[in-house]
Amino acid sequence: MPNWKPWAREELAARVAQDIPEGWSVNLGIGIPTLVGNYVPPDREVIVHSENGIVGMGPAPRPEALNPWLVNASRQHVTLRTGASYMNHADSLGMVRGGHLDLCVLGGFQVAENGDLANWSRSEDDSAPAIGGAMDLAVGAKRIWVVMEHTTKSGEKRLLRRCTYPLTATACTKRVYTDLAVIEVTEKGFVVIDRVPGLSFDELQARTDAEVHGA
Amino acid sequence: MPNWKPWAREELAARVAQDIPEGWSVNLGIGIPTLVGNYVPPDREVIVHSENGIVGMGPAPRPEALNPWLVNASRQHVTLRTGASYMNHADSLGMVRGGHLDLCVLGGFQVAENGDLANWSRSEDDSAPAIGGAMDLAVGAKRIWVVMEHTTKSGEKRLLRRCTYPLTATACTKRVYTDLAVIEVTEKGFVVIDRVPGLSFDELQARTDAEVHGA
Amino acid sequence: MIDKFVRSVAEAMAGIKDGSTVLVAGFAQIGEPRALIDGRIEQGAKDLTVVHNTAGRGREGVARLIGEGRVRKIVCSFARSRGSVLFEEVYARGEIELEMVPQGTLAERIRAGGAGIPAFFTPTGGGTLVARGKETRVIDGRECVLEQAIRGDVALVEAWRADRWGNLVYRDAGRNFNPVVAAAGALTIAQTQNIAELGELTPEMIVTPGIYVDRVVHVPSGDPPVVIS
Amino acid sequence: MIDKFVRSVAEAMAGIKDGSTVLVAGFAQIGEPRALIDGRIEQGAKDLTVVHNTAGRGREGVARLIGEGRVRKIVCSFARSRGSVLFEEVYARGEIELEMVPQGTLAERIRAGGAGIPAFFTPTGGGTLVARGKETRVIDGRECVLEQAIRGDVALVEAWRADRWGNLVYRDAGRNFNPVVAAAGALTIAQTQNIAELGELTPEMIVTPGIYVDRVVHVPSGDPPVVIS
Repeated sequence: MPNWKPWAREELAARVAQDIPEGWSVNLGIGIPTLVGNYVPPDREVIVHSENGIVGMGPAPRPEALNPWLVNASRQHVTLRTGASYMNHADSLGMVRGGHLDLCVLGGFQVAENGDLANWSRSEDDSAPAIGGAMDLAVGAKRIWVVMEHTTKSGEKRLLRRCTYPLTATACTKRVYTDLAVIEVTEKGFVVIDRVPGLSFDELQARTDAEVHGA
Repeated sequence: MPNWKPWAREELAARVAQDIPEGWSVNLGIGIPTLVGNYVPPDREVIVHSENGIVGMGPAPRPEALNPWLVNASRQHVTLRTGASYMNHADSLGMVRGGHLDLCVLGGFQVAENGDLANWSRSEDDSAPAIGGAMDLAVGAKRIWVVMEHTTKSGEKRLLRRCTYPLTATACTKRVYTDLAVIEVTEKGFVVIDRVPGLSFDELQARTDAEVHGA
Repeated sequence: MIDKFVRSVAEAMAGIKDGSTVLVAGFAQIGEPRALIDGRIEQGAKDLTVVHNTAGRGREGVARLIGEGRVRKIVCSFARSRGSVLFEEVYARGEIELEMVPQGTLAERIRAGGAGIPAFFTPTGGGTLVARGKETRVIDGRECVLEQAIRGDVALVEAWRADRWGNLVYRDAGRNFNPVVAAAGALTIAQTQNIAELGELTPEMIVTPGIYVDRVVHVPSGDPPVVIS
Repeated sequence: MIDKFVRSVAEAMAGIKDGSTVLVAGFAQIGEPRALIDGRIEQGAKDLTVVHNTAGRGREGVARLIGEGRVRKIVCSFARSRGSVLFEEVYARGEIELEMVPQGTLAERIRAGGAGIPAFFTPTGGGTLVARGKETRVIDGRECVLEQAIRGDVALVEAWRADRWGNLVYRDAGRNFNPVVAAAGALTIAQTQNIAELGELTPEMIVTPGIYVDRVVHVPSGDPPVVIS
């Protein structure tokens, strides 16, 4: 038995939320990234954007106050913060591509040490996958943080020297939050800035294809 | 003394207005074209567009009802019709370029028999001219009607085999309203569809560089 | 008097030809012109190219159009999604062509179609499979992809309120693709939940000027479904 | 708490460097950020590239900026216009560079800058002097011109109402270039006639989301001049 425990999904979401300062505009991708919104304290003004033209989303609604016309890009019902606004889809993705969002938190399949991200398809032969807005977000946001499990369930590595899956965008990832560590993508490659308690550096390296560096 | 009289500016504007059917969306350029709006009967719903983002302009305001924030592209104070709306400048010119206006009425310096229009500069050496929205309108509107005097004050011809002034757009003009005639631009060139009373076909040809054809 | 209202979905669909390119607005069932899509099916046109954010979910809307074999090609950003069963069946049989487009590129291509921009470079998709077979160019150090405008022979939208000029406003997240799709159709057809008198929609409120809209039909179909996942 | 309001025009101008590209919104004096332009003059930055619909009229605003010798290059759709006296003087002395752009291309280039589109083809200017020296391509039978996005180091806009998030609405024809200019600045500064409490500007009303805006200064300068010609 290892003397360490991976961070749970909720812990990971809370860890990411903790690192988002007041005033940032952010887009939260499908999966764990969406959970991040629940861990931003309500008194910290973070402006959450959704591809379908919402600027300033709030948390999930109480059932009695649910608005059927208001969903996020994952088709979950949401609320608006005071100060929110609507845009059309072209203007909304233009805001993304134009570099106006401080941060986008995305899920990932693989991240390479040069920042390449693969998160939409597991094979070139996957003929009918889902791209959605991931490519626009990956090239457009000022920072991309990727949240994913450090390895696959069967133990395959996901932090790689080079991605083997089709890319979402090149050299876009700035930071990776896994269930084992928080890793910056720098000019020298992966730099570990946090680890789950009890996990040694060597144990982390053993689960990582590319070289990991100390901070 | 000739036994005919050129149409006055107001007659010309009224003649153009008469030819605009209900329901058309139109942009009216600077000069005589702007006057056209005054001759569209109020009960005929014609939707007048202005480059600065107005859809559905009405006539000039009564002085006591003047809104300082509401001007057309010629910086004349205007009113709105019921049903009017505002757009930003990119969307407004996108509406133009995208082919959504039924008609644009423009002033002109020269029109060629293939429909080429010159209306922004009298020389390649004019280093600081005014383009404005004319090029966008000329390539974008479904039809371009040009309103101009048939010759210059000194008698130089303006309906030409080829324009000598820098072009606004190629092959865009569908019809020309001059103070002497109404002329369609067709595959065979200029076709006269109306003349001022008393003006003979030969007298019109004598004032026109390109060949004019009977209807 | 300008009056773009027609009395029925059937009347709204009149004259649409086989082989048309049909743009369908809506995102995640919100602001989706469901009655018009169903009207397409009744009206019978086939061999269509459909442009929509997804290949449909379940057995309704765009998915039903695909399931009935009316769609030759689908252009979308999500082909596979939860419940895209009909698409998967038809696709597995090789009976539909698929063009996958990043969502922002899809919205921008439709916006370009409406705004008379024939083609544009975008960094989205640079260095990925999306760039394969397309013209690319390095601009400011980034690989950009040349993307073509999309225009529809027909564009289908859903409004919250519409007046007789065809001026439209949308409700909440029902705006999404609607304004860009409305501007990109040679024939733009709107279904609207509510009818407004001319002038009730003020100049500042109007999102889609009626110039973009050809026909409006009143379909008070009510709220989109609530899905709790 | 997000609060983008600053107390003075001088504070709004802080940190702007010589050699900057400055986008200035407004059309025919309506929705023109006059106080901010004057603030540029006080602040002293020079060697500017100014992007504005005109080269200014009379001796105010952009014309004054040019007259004071602060502008290295002007990008506009109207160089010569009634009252463009200061520009004509400076231009005749060869002290300013001029780039003439069709108005729709100017608006679209700024919009592209804000929307992350580095370049686009447009039919506007095809076959004319505007195409000279530019890459062209025949698309669907028409000569189209490749045009580059414009981004500003600084973007100056005038709003009718603004809230502390920087959300903006405009008044009547004061909208014009403002929303596209606001989106295309690395540093976007708004002067506003009125201050709104957060929430007074509803989600449907807001034209420019505050994400695009960095600083807001309250300048209740009143109505633009009435000109009867």
